[in-house]
Amino acid sequence: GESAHTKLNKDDVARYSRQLILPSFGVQGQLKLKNSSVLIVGLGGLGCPAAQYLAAAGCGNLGLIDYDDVERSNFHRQILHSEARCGMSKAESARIALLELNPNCEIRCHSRLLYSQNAMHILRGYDVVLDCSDNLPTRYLLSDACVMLRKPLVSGSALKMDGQLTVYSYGNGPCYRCIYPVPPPPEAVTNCGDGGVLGAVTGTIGAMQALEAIKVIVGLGDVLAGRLLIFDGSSGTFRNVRIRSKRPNCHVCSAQPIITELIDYEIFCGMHATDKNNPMQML
Amino acid sequence: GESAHTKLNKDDVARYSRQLILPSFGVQGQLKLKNSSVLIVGLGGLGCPAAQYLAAAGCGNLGLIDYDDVERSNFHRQILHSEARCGMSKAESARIALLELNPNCEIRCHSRLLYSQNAMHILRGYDVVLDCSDNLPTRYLLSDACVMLRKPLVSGSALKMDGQLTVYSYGNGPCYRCIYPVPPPPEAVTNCGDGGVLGAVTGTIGAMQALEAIKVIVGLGDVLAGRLLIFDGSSGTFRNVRIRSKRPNCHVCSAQPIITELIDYEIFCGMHATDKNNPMQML
Amino acid sequence: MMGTPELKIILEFGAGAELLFGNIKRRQLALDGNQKWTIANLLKWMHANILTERPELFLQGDTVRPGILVLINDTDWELLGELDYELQPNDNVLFISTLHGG
Amino acid sequence: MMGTPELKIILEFGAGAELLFGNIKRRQLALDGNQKWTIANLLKWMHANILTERPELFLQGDTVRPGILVLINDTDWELLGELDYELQPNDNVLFISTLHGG
Ligand SMILES: [Zn+2]
Ligand SMILES: [Zn+2]
Repeated sequence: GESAHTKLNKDDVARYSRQLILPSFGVQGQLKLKNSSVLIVGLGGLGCPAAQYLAAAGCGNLGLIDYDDVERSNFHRQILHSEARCGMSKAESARIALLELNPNCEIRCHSRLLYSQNAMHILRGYDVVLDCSDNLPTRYLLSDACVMLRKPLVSGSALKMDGQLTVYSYGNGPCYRCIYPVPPPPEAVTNCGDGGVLGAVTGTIGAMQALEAIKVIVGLGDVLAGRLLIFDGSSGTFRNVRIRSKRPNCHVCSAQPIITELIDYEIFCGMHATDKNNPMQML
Repeated sequence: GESAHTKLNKDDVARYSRQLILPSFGVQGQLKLKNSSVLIVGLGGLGCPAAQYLAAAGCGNLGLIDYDDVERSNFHRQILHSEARCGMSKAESARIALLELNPNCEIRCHSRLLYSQNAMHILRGYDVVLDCSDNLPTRYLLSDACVMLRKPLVSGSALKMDGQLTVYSYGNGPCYRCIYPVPPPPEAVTNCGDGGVLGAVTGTIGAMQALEAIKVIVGLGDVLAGRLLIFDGSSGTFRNVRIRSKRPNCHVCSAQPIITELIDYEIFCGMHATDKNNPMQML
Repeated sequence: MMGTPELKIILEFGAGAELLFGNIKRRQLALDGNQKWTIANLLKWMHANILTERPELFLQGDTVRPGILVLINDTDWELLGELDYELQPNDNVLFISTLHGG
Repeated sequence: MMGTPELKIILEFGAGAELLFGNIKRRQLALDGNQKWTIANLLKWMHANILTERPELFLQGDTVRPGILVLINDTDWELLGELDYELQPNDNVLFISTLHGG
């Protein structure tokens, strides 16, 4: 609804000076960021650093969505939450921390579960979506919705000492379903509650999600679409691998899609969209 | 001076549960972290995320050293500082933010310039040192001091959209002088003030510095010694390259060292140890 | 040693897939060089020789189960013929589990 | 085209070193395959052909200046003979500036 900013103010210039001077960034890049809106789905181990670096960089509008409340077992990796905010909604807790960092950021909280009935409405208002979620149904839901709305989806994930990162639904790149047309058997899925995860690993991937979002918004460098970055924190090594382009018969992103409306992703995946409710599963 | 912790308390178990369950971490790993002390040199773009993930993971004792005060141009990447703490010493500002995240962390601030006359005394009290500094004289100083004190040095650096990471003075790995026996000509050195840097890039490298420090302390995985991780944020790619081992004639870390006491590193490098005071330089 | 020709390849596992293969992340294999090795054959060989844990978490029918990516020399196997790809000397084949956590 | 043999290699530049070479991060070179190419020869060729900015920020005497690392196929050139290393077909030579900022 608001009109776009066409100028940086004095505070912007002081605050972003070290970023403005980057080659191919400049005042125009900063204005693009200021006028951008990014939705962060999940304010956990990935969403906290991603939101932090987007707010710090001057992203003008952030949406935060998480149905969950802050608890003690979050603190080792979810670095926007604090002891004093135990029990508060994670989106609200993150908002408080982010506004301390950058009071110029407009932040909107969605403290509820994202599901097929509300996803299109919520996502519509944003330019870029970050998948910082912790479960498979939400990953399919976000991908399908981003294809239907033609929004880039910066997808990060982490478990134990491993992490993965790519950008879906961007340019000629694939969507999540192109790569994973069929969900894995539920017994093959491990969540962070059961498998554990190191905060420095989610921190690494989350910061890079912010980086890819900034690249998409500003038009910097080569966005990580059609490529998957694989991080093995135990060995401290990364692999950059080339993944397929759009699948010609993808049910969602191909020229003749079979699926044109969101479906029930919990049934599709055979599991719940909440990290906690899943039965214990291995691998 | 304090006696080592031999047990985790109830709060520890609740707080670190998702990390404790990692393979080869466990209660023993958590106790090693609780009993460890890490010195973070520089509370800027790298030091902020590194300190954040070390405090969150349960590192028992953190030392923070920075001579500088918080200013507006820091906020886009130095995510522990806030508008309300403008003008405060960076070490003090970081301490306040870190204690909100984890009040169980013992934090000691050294709000002064690290130089040859105080470095040995300050470093002696820590198990692991993180080089999050922003200038060449400090990098040589830290490496020499860590060799003399036999402490691992987790070295990160970043500029524009590039980052580098390695661990010096660990096992058979080299020290900074093994790789760079002669400093570069001062006119070839660019600092972040002149060249700019993206916060998400320092965030990525800083989080990985915390990860390597945790690996060193807990004894997890393969520490990044004798290897250099090179990050090109513009393309979103990493390279893991093999660097030399200890140089047999290294002036500091070889069996017959020529340099056995700290020297004047500003004279050695031909430049100041403060980012600000350097004349404008290119590349 | 002279004699039987060998096809040397590197197998790698990541992001949890290694747990099904004795928790070993990297293996150098010397396969019988007298026969042609497609990925399909390799999967059968892996099942018979090194797949130590619940095979249904790795295989589904004749192929890998959904949620495991196969990368040949750091390229998605889908771009290279999937099961029909014929292994070349020094190929690197990586099996990687998909992560969903955060 | 038949005729003169070529030695094909890949040159890469990173962390700022590319600014001295027309801001191009990756180049495929086809060098004259009739002669032997050491890194020393390659540096002379680079100076004569593609080094567009202040050469003293890349070279010092016959070698690269302090603060630039040379990596041949992702391995420190010091482990491979430095200036005397003889280039092989498809070698990847990376010149990377050392970063000091934070
Ligand atoms: Zn698709
Ligand atoms: Zn040395």
